Amino acid sequence: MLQIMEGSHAVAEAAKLCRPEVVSAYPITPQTHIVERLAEMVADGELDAEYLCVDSELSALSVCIGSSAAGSRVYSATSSQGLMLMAEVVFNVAGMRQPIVMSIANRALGAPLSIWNDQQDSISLRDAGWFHLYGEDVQEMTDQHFIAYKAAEQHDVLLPGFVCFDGFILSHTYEPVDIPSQEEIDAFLPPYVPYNKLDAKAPISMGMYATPDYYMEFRYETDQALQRAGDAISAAGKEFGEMFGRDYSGHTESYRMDDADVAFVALGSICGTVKDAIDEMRADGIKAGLVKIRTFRPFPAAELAKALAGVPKVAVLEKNISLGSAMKGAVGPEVKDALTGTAIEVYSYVIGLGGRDIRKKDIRAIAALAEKGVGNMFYGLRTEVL
Amino acid sequence: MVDKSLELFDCGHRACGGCGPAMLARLMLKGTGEDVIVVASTGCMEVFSTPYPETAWKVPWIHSLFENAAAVASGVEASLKHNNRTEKVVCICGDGATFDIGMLCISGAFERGHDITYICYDNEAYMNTGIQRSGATPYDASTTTSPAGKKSMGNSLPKKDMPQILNAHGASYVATASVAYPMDVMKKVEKAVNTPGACYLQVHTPCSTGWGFDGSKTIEIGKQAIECGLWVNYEMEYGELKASKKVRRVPVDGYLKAQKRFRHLFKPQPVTEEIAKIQAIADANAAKYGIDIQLNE
Amino acid sequence: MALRIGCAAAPGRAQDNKTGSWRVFMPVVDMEKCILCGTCILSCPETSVSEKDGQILFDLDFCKGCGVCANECRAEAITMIQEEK
Amino acid sequence: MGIFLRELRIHGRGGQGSVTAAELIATAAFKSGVFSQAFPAFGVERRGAPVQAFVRFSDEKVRLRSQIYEPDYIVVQDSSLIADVDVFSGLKEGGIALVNTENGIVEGVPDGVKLITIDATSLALEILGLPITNTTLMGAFAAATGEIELKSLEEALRERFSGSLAEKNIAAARRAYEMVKEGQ
Repeated sequence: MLQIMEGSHAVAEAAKLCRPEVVSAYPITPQTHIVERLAEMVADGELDAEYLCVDSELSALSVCIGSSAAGSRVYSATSSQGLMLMAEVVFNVAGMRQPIVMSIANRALGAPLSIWNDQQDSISLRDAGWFHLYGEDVQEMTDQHFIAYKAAEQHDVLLPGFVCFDGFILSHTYEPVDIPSQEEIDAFLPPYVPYNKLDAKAPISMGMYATPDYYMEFRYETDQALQRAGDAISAAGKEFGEMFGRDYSGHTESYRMDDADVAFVALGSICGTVKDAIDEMRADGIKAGLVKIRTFRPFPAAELAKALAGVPKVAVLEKNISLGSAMKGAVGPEVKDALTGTAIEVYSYVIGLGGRDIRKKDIRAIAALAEKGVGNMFYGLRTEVL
Repeated sequence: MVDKSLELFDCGHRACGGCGPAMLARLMLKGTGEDVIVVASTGCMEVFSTPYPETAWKVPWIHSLFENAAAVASGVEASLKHNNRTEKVVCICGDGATFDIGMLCISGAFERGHDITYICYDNEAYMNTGIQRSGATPYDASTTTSPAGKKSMGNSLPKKDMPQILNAHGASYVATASVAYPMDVMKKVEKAVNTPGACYLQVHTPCSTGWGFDGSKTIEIGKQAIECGLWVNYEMEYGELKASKKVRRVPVDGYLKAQKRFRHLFKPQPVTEEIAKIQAIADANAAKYGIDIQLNE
Repeated sequence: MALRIGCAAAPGRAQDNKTGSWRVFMPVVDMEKCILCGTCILSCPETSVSEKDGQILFDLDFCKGCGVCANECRAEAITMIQEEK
Repeated sequence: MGIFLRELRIHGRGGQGSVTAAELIATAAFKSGVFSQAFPAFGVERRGAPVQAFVRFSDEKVRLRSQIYEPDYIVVQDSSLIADVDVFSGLKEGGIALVNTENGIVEGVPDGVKLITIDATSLALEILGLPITNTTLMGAFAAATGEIELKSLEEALRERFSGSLAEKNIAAARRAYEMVKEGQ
């Protein structure tokens, strides 16, 4: 049913509809409204789950490992410093092949302390073995939770996934969103059937250590599974589209890419502003387009290459900084790599860090920079305070 | 007489000969029975018992990280509770994982009062990584990160009182034991897993490699620790001392002399003032837990 | 998939590792002295001592020869002897 | 483009309910058949500090995520803010400024802006018994702009509050609505 609600509450509704048996999280801005709402649902009997109010993010995700290993579907959510505190567990979850879904309300990392949005937190954990989904608006990020569980729990995947959305910009925005009914989600997402579980009737040892004779093979298997996760996400996105009319079979989404002279590549809520800016630019005769990345891990290299084929210039909008790297942003080099063998020029623009607002005029200015071949830089620095 | 077919901890593991923690792994599972899920932290026992694919555990077992066993166990327990399952949840973690790096997760799990039993195998240092000091290392023990030297008598800090910390959390049952007394270990494990709420058991597991004694003496050393009062076996229920093992106490010298980690206290000549400090620790333990058998008894 | 997902394994394979090869000294029991108290069985860190039909048996595939059984035997029925290999 | 986007910026102080007002206006607009979007100027402001909240109204899905710099409407919850904050910044020519003031005097209103004042504080005190002006100002906003229907606003208030609290807030909103309508 289409209703208006805060992004965080829509995420909480989505989590509830997925029927997690255990919810374990630690509050952190700007994720708090999600876990507060889930706590209310449990308190009111709307959600039949064990809600563990834990001591830290380290414990939150560790609890999820235990519950998942014991055979339960679990849910957690975090942001920023919280994700960093659980970083060791994040890698562990993927290696242990537990299909945990966790919402990430994207927020900058300290120091300096910032509660505001960028995507440094999840981007920094891109190599942890989780699949990464990024939502552009409240509807997309809500729907991605259903797709994430469905893909994660496939037995040829069995990997965890982040559902990422920009903190405050989406988590705290009220807008109309269609929340499916429980019956609809039950039809889309069957109960979790574990592949391995802790069970006294059929004992196994989970999370053993591997000597050099085995370690690489386990890592290889995890990478293979993550590649298969891409197919599973696509298939789940297609099925979701058939059931709900919102198709997410693509890992990318192209906007006005026909005959584009400059293409933006971006993740998350900025894509909406970029689309409006593109409409204005097109009206003024500037042929700009956008390829939105919805699935960042596994990286949709082939799909991006196809979407960007024939575009002279690509401007990657980066809400992250890969400190010390040549291109500055972390996404740019991967886009460039996907376009190897073409003459397409790829530039990264670090933008909107720590909650710096991004306006249509900024997007237009970046298009002009890309046209001139100027990039791999911070955009919008306040040089007067440097 | 124990029937080998009932053993839940398999042979073929890679512990040193005479390993105290390996003894505990066996005894612990005799106490829990097979309806159990074991959560292990990273550590010596985890490494010697589970190199892929050779697990020594015949019960469900999970290892995640060094510091998070109590949280993983909380999650296991929550899942079991939700599904009305009957398995007991037991953590088995070394003193490094318990006294030091795992404190946060343990504190959270005990505060929440999960129905779990947390067993610490206390060999009084980080043995897995080569005998570095932990919060459980006794006063004056020489370890690789608290070495005795011209200006050092070894570890300068007293052993952390972990059982009291967990009592302060409101743990239902807190006890100490030693592999030197196998029946007592089994009995306490059985009691802990059958006591609702979070229970803590700290078991002295002498380590021949880390402490420096011959592997055949593991139990003998464990007994000496108790007989001199440097280790006390006791039980507490809801913070109240219910029982302690009584001994006819002997001086600490014999226990210390038997181990290389205390050799600097005796060679080239005895450091009497340091030995006296350790004797004072034993005396304080005796007074606190009332372990001395009185002559008129 | 040949590897068990998540580095998991079913029990049974630990016995692939025959730790008996680590041994220098081997336990020998004198059943004349043995009182069948079971201390050796309970004390063994290797689960390699058992009793059958009134006999104490050492599983030499796994016994590492640590000597705890001999040290703890109150009847002094177990001796450790150097093994010829 | 064809998308007719209207934008509102609410100026208030921490604790005055500016964010709630933005959410309720967006909810009422949604109920009036408009695609709306409400969001706060995300910050760490404590009670009493100047805050902002934003609402967009459109006939189609709103994609734009930047803050609002050139609003069609501003609501000022407390006229004392005018001394601290440039509340009129970027307000479009022909735009509407709705200001809560006891004496009807507002300094610095740009040319071409339609000023509507209301003594929302007195009204709120009279009806709610509390100096909480946001629901009162919502009624005034509905009357001043026509962006939301009074009926939808009442519905939104009933969803957010319960029992007599809802009814009192509705009464305050309705009274403000009528006062502004009468003044026009």
